[in-house]
Amino acid sequence: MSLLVELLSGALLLVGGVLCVTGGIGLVRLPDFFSRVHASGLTETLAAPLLLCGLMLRMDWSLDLLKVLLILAFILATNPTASHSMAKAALHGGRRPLIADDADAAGENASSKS
Amino acid sequence: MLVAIAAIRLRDLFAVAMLFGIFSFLVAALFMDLDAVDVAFTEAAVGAGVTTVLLLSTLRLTNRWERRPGHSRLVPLLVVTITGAALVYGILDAPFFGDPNAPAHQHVAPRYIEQGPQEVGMPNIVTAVLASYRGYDTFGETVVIYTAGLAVLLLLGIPDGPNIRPGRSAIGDQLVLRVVVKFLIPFVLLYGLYVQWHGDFGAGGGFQAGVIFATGFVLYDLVFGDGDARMAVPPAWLHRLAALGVLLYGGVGVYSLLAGKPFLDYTALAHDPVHGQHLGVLLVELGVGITVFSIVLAIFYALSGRRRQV
Amino acid sequence: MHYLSATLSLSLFWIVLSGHFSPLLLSVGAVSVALVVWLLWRMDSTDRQPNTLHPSLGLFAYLGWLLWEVVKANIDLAKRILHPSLPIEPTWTRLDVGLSTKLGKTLYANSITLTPGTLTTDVDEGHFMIHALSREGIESLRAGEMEEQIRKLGL
Amino acid sequence: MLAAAIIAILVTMALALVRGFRGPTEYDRMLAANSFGTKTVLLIALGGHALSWHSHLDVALLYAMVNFVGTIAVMRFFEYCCSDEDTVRREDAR
Repeated sequence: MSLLVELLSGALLLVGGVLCVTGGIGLVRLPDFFSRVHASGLTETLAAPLLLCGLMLRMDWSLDLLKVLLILAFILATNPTASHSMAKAALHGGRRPLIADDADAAGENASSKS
Repeated sequence: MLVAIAAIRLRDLFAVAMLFGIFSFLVAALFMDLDAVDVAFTEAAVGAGVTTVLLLSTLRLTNRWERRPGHSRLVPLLVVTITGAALVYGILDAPFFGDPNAPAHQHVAPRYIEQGPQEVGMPNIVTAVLASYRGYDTFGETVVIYTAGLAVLLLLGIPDGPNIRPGRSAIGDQLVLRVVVKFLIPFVLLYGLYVQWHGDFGAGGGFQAGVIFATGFVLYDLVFGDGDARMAVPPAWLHRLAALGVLLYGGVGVYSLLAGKPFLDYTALAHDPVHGQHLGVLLVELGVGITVFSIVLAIFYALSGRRRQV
Repeated sequence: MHYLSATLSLSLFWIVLSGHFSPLLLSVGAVSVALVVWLLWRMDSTDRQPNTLHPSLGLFAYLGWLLWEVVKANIDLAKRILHPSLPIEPTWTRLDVGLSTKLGKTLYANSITLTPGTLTTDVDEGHFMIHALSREGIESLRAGEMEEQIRKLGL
Repeated sequence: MLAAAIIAILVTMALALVRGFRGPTEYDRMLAANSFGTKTVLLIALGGHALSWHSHLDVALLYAMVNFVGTIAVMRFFEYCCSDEDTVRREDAR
């Protein structure tokens, strides 16, 4: 039983870690701000729960487990809000998303990047 | 590593206001690496929290000021960068930078010293570390009185002061933010109170609690606008609360004096010395918490009021 | 009613945080909760936007459903990011939304953002602006299953 | 596995830092900072468990709050103040 839990938590942590790094890579790789928000969301929506669940499986039974859940709930409640607000602020500040097959926007983005 | 971070920090001070957020987290991560002491983390966390929020509200000021020359003289951008950087540098050294940070820094340093006895005591008996609180008490006293002095200085030193500005500020379009923040604020506030009362069980205490509690209202102010925040918690309260906190602290001391014990000897508070210690610590922490909360929020109000005036 | 559920959830929050059940701490907790609720009342009376989200079974069911969606979307997005040629086609479109309450709209907007690959950039009267990394993402939103789920919650 | 996960978080933090320094817009930095903050929360939660500090979860929770407040503060600050001039000046400085 404990071996099973160990394995399960190991798997969760591993997958979570991989996803986390994937999100990080996305954060660097994706072309414009709006798509990067998605990458950041990736690390936060699935990686965080997986990692925290993996952690919970390793912990002894106590109220601390619920605290981990609280942290998770807090992350899940705040992150989309923050992402949304940032996207909105970016729009407000005059940024426009880069849209597929839109050469002008791409050119604009490239010039602002240099 | 520390040097590298310091270097980065310097560069960013001039370049990107934004990265301050990252720095506080980075510093915290560093604390995690360097110090294996949980209490120190809370200190770092709170330090990071206060400094971030206050720095940002300060930066609103500095940035305004930085922008003005950029607008009025349309000199080449490079020159603007240099003057802007110079301005920021000058402002950062000037009282405006020092003021809001002073309480934070002044606090963090002594508290580290206080932690010495605390850490010695904690591993032994977690619930009642009262004997080791003795050194803490005398130190805590000086810290609070110092804070009070600073507070008076600050409130008088900021001419604009936190005055009530009725009416709402015009940031009403962020529906999602409003709803979520409204939902979260009670929890932030309660968390602050939790930290307040559990100072002697784990990481935490009056200072952190005050800061977190103030953070809740800062959040409210940020999302709902200065007007609403000032209606919910009028600045006039803060003056009184700050005084009340110090009075509470002093009152405990005076009470023990009256009871024929040395100043701030908590054993005077109850028949059972251990119980008295406990009660004393709680009361004193409450005093610290109230004072810190009102001062942090007052500073924030003062800064945001000033920002709107400029 | 609103304050009752706030009090209950805050008390629960306190107990989870505290983990101590001595009379002193419990009474202090009660005082703290009361203080926070009072402050909440003050805020409500200034901004006149009380929250009315009550934890219910339906809400948890919805969250479970949402979690599954998030997992699926995550896997999709992770594949796209790790794929050498980065097969994304960002789109930015309007999505008509029939939900009328503030809370419903907030929940919907946040659910959309929470699902990787779609991002709510603006919330307006009758529509959202959605930025999506792939056409499938926006198509599935158009299908309206998520909105239907939220509507079932009575928002 | 815990160690692997912590390393993964650290790598992600580094990547977020890269994005934070590269910009190009302040919104990217904001996003990077937010992402970084979340990673810090995870790091404290996991690392704290690995090194068995007590009450690390409180700290992590506090960080989650501070992170959110910080992001909002930064956003408010940029939303109505400076967007383009600032970027231009910064690009110029580089």
